[in-house]
Amino acid sequence: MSFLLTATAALPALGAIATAAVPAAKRNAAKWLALIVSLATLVLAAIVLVRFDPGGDRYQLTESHAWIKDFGVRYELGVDGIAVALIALTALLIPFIILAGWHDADPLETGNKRWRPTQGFFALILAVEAMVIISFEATDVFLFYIFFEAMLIPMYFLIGGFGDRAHEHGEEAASTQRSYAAVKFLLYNLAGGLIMLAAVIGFYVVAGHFSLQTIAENGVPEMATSTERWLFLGFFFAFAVKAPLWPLHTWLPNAMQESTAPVAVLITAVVDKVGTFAMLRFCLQLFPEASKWATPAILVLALISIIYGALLAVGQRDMKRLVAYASISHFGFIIMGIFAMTSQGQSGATLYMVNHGISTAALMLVAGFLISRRGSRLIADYGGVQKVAPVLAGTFLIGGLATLSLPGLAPFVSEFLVLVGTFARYPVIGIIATLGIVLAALYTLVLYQRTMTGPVKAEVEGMPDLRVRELVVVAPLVVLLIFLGVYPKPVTDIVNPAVKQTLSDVQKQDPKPEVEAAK
Amino acid sequence: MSASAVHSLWTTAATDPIDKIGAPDIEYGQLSPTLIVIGAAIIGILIEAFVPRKIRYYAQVFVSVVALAAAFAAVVALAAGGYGTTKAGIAAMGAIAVDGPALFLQGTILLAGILGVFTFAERRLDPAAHGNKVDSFAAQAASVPGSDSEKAAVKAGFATTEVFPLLLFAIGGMLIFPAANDLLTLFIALEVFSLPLYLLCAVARRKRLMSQEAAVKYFLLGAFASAFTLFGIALLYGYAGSVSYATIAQVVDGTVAEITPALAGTMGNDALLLIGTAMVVMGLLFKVGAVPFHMWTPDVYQGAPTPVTGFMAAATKVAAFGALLRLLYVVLPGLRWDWRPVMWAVAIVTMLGGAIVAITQTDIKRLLAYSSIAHAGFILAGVIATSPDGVSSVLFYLGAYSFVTIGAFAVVTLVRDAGGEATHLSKWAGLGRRSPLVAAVFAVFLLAFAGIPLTSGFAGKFAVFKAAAEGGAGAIVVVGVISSAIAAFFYIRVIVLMFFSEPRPEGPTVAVPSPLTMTAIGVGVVVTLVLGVAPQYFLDLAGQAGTFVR
Amino acid sequence: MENLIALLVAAPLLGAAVLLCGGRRLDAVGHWLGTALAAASFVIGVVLFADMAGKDAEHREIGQHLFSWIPVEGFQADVAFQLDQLSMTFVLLITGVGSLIHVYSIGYMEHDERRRRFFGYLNLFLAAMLLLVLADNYLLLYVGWEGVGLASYLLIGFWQHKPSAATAAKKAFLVNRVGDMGLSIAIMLMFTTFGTFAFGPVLESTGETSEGMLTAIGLMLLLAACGKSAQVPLQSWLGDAMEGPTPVSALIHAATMVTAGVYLIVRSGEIFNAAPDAQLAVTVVGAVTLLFGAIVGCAKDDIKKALAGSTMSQIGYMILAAGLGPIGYVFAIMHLVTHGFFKAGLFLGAGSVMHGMNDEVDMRKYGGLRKYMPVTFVTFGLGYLAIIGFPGLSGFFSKDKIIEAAFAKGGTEGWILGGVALLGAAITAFYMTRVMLMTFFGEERWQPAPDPDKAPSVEPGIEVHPGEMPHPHESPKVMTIPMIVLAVGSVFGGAFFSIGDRFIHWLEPVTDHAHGHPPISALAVTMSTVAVMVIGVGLAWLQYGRRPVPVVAPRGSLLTRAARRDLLQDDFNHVVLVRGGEHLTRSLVYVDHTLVDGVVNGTAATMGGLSGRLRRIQNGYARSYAVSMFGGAAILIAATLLMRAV
Amino acid sequence: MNPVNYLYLAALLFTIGATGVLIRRNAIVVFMCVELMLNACNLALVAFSRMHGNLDGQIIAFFTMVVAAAEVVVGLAIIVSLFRSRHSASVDDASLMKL
Repeated sequence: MSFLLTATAALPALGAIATAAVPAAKRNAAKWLALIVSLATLVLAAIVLVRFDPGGDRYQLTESHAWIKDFGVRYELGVDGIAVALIALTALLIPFIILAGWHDADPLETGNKRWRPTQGFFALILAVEAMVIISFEATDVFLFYIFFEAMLIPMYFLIGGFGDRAHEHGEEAASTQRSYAAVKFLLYNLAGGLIMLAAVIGFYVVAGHFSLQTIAENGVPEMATSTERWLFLGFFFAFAVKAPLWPLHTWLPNAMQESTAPVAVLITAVVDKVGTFAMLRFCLQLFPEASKWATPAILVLALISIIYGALLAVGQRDMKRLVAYASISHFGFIIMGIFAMTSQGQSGATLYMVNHGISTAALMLVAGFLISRRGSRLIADYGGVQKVAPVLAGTFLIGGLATLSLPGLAPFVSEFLVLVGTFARYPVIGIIATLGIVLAALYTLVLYQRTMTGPVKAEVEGMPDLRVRELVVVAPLVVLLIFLGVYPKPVTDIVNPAVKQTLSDVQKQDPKPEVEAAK
Repeated sequence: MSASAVHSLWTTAATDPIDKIGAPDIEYGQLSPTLIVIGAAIIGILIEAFVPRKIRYYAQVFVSVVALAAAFAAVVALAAGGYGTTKAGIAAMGAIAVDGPALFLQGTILLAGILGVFTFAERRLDPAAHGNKVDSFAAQAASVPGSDSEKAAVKAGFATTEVFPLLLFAIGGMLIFPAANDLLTLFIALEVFSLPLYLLCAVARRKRLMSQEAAVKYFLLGAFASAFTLFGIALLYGYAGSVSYATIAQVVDGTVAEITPALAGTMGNDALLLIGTAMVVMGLLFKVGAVPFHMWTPDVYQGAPTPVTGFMAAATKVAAFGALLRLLYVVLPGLRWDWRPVMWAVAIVTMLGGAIVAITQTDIKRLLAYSSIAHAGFILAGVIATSPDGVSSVLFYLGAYSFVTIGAFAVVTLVRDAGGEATHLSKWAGLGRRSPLVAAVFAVFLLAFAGIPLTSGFAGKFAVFKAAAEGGAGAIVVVGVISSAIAAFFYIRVIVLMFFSEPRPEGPTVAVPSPLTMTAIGVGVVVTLVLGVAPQYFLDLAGQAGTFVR
Repeated sequence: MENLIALLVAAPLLGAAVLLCGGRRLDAVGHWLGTALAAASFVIGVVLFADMAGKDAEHREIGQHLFSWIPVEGFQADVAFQLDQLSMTFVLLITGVGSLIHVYSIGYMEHDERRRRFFGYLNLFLAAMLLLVLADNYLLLYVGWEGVGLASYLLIGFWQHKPSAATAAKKAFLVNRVGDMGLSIAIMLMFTTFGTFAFGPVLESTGETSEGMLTAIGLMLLLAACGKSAQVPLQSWLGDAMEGPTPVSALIHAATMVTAGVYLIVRSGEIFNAAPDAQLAVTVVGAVTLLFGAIVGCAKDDIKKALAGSTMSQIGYMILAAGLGPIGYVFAIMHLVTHGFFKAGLFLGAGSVMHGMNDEVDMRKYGGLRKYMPVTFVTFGLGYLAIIGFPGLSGFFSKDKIIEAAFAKGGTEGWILGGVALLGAAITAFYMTRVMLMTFFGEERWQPAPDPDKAPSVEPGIEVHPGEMPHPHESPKVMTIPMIVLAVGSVFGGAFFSIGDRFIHWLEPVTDHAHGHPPISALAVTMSTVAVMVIGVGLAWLQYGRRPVPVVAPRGSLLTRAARRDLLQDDFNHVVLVRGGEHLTRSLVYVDHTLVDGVVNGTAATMGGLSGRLRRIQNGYARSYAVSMFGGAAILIAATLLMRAV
Repeated sequence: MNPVNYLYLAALLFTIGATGVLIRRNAIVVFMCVELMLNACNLALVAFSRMHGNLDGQIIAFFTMVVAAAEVVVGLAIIVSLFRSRHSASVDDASLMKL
């Protein structure tokens, strides 16, 4: 019984408390503290990655302690390949997020000694990291649920409390729009979470315990078909809001638009992954039959998300909103891959979660740097940046190309896997989904053309190129995108066994190729 | 002593010859908590009579705290002595039950009482008048607000130290209320804790008019409700020929020992039983503030002095739900199929009603009042479960809820401007900027109210909903989560206001309280978080306390 | 030897990486480095070729497995190369012509401050194209496929400050993406059918699946080919692609990019052989494009656009040939190679002319240049003779063979296709003669240079003094030498390949070859080919040689005007796709805001309204509270009684 | 005479009292009506006590009177103080707090 997993989650939590405690004057100390903690967490995550044996048991590094006997709740942690990959992603992205948001939370007026936004900002980020990590590690439904919900609070403060410095409608309007976005985010997710609470309780009433590890040993508890379906819907609703799946997506554009770029990355690259991850781990494992029953409907919704999100991305005037809708489209792919119920689809989906995290981070953070320079999120306010800031433009382009999943960059691998996986079982849906790759190219290139190319706009003149700090943030992401695009094997090796397990949970085999089937 | 001999205390004595009146045997030990509190209250009155003004305040506070602490110790001792479980029994010749639920609730009430005393005794918030530190109660309740007599009273540095004995009396009544084992004791206890509360509502230092209005409304409606209760009691008595819970239960089940012809006549008449039940239950629902008997809540909560509101909101709910539980579980289990559907309906309208109306509230105290209504609905969901789990879940919820409530109202007392407490929401704008700590603490309480995980509110909500679901009330659970979602909205609204909106220049200041209020708030926060993170121990307590003695 | 294959790709890739990441300090040597690495790749290619030529036909195919790329349950994608005669042909063409273009660019881009990056992109282009032709499975091919798209995007839009260039680049990429969709669907079909998408297994087991499936795959591959090779209906990007620097056009049209489609179809020969319907579709597309391109070519006054039209049409020939199956594959490739030579030559020549003429592209403002730039004139002229199929030059051999094969398809199809091919030959002769005459003959119709601010199409590489008359001059050696080399290739290439059917024997083991038997004798076909060529030339001379060419284009016939606008294909796209798309997205944005979001906000609003209404009940009058209590009690009692009643 | 009639009377008194509470404005009168309701309860209790032949009901009646007295003390105190500060004992005037 190791305490590695606990440590991985506890470290950022403690770090958050420490950071929050830093006195107002020592602002930079707080920043450095947060950065160091996040890096230490990354180290721990790396250890988890190393200690994890892809060929080994389903759940590894498990910890199990009694917690709330009356609710049948245990403090049970354990990771399978999927969780490990996502923990690694989270731990990896947070330092970049912190570094990218280095100056985002510097207080405007330093007179107020009590008000310590900077400390709060970084503490909240670390708190989110801790909660995300533990919800990836939790193998107890209730434990997961608690952090799945609690996560909302720090996120809510991050969205509502810290926005872009410059805002086209002035600070007053900005704060109202921010809190609107924050409240919208919270209410959507809280509503989803509470519906799920009903389902969680229902599940307890049926099963009498919450332990996935027990389920992995003794199989899914018996329940009536209708019950299973209702419970499944309860769970899925919450995850679909989080993910987000059309038509529950409208909170995402607002949230990403109003929050600072690093927080936007935190939302879409880290927190939302919990939703898709949970579909894979909880929906499929706890309610295999219901999952199969709901598959067609979900696939259709996912398909709508893909096309709809892409089309809306094309129609956006605000580059953050554009990225948000692009993400919605990508989440459509992920969900499609999960419910295609093929090993290619689900491996692809898992890979997609990782890759989308990295690619969105790259694109969004660069966009954030751009916005911080010009003080506007409107695409129309830019033009010809490529001429004055070639490196910025270049990284932006790479981020964009990753978003349109260009072969050779990481997202391509996952997207193609998802498409193949879906196509293998649902050809029509697969083919329609491929339209998404054309649309992705459209919105990305339009964005790049309007902002980076063409004659240099007056406001853009003399815009500085990427600074060292910013380069430190972006360069590793770009390298990672290329590496995972050329050599994704390390990730797939970790993920594959877990996916195999999940598929066996739902008792699905991959469709045989026609030729072999004929033999 | 056996249930058949119940009431010899009052009735059979009359038939005996005059020279040998059997002295009633009273288990003083088991009744000690109540006796201590009542006794202390009487001492308090004597203090009022004989102790010089200057030191009354200290004497009163001292007595009250000591008494409540002692009473709590007694409760703990009883519980440790197994009176909550194995040795649970009927005391005072059948008038009072000493069992798990009773002790648990008494303990909760006493703790709430201690915190209540602390908030009552707070004297740092208001600016000192003529060099005298003042608390939140009128210098002289009798004097007309703004009149010369009042000015004189303030100048003389009078203080309404009677609030402490009143508080003790109220607590005494509340201690009996959930333990009452016959309808008469129930009624008496009801009055004993209601009347002092009526008075306490009336004696606010600031905003006296509202305070008095609150008192009048509370009093008239309270009396109105207790009249209904009493009539219900009369009908039940008429039905069963006795007011003892045990006997009534037997009559309802038809397992009563000997059936007199009169009893045979009334037993047949279910109308008596049902109407009586409905009216008694209504009286209790009034006290817990369930829709449609909730309408006094917002006004009284807003008008009463905030410390009183806090104590009332916490303790009254605990006591009233205790009594309701005992009534439904001990007296009327046989009638379950009749009252359950009705309670379903009440619970649903209460949850939804409270949550929805709260959305548009603009006064923080009214807001909390409506939220307390919604919470009454949630607790009712646990009551309906009619299972030991249901009982323990309700007990747990009450414990958790009362601390959050007292803490929240204590925070409300801190936010003040020229006119006293600044309770209008608009004045709370940007509080997070001015004093992050207070705002954060209040946010914790709000999140607990909203039932966010890792707070006691979530554990409690989960417990009752779980019990309800196991009791086959899935629909209630669904309505419950929906109304929680609605409720979340207005809690969030306050948080938004505190943290995300720009502070007003003429905004209120946050007074630095004395250790008393700090303790109250601190305990509130600690309990909220502990019960949220590691509730198991307390769930065990509630679980052991889950069974009523018959 | 096998291990050298990776180096083929690695060399230019390295160049790209170094040049793009290197930063300013490489500006001085960047172009040399890029050229050197391209040349290195060519050398490696030659070495491998020598080695391959040494072996006997059966054992020439070699492969190299680098690493397992995407290993997922039941899904194996490897990074592995396969080098056979077909790939080798392409490797030599790409690296050879590519290197020449690199050299040429050194001179052409001399004055551009971003020359380093330009060479980085060129290297990237070569790397992607090599990956495409060397891959041993369709997914890796797909990587190269899109890589080519990316490189073309970067190069076409190289002068990003020109909105037209940026737009053209975007258009090229998007249109290509549509084709890529076809390719990815084809790969998925292969995966679900064969469980793999490696060339070997797929092409061997074509027999084991239904013809319908193969047809589907074939059509999807055709769609892909249309995208890359600018075949109708996805040809619209090619004309705009002329926004890129001229060397890029040369590279795209001669050595890389557009040839990819032909490669794909020939490589997938077995699939098409087993799917006649797909084959027919291929031939039809080829034939249509062939005419389409030719007609467009006739109408353009922009020399580059005219050449672009001709490319389209020539690729049409190749596709047509590829569609003919075993009787055509070899000739498709052969024409591709020869075309590589003379088209590259023509473009470089055009570039040289523009270089001399202040970057003027309108042929109506040329004229009589032959005495000012002799080398360009000669090399261009040879390329011209080659493309119109002048007997003995390379174009003659390859094109003639295709026409033969077209007739040899047999039946009415044969006659139609053959006829189209012949017609195409005539038109080719016509428009190329037109280009030749308008550029190098006739009187000088030069115009003062345009003001670069007014006409942003001016390539910044060349310093232009507004209002100054152009003083044409021969280009520097670094530019002329590649042109000469290519001219040589375009003169002797065809003959070299055809004498003794060298090329056929070379490719046969890969594409297998069947001798087509045209209904009329091969000689007759050849004669008619020459005849129509002469006719075409004659007509062109009558129109542009005998009478002076008006500086301002005459209004022209309906067809001419349509042809000037690429036969209205762009207009169609604009109206249907662009406008439609805009409307769709705009309406969707509206829907998202009002409907999807509206529902939620609506619920919130209703809640608020309900709340506002309900709180009115709380009117502050104690008596009304009492009423509600009384009513409540009544209801409670009634309900309890009712419960018992029911 | 049928004891049930006493109950009817009690119910009638109770209803009259309740109605009074609902319709009368003067706080004192309202309070009196409450007292009336309590007395109705007493009547019922005594009647039942008589029917069942045990004294519980009567005992309770006594308690009720005491309680009523206590209520008078508290109630009048409150009402009087209200009256003194507002110069009106109308319950409808006391409606500062609403909504």
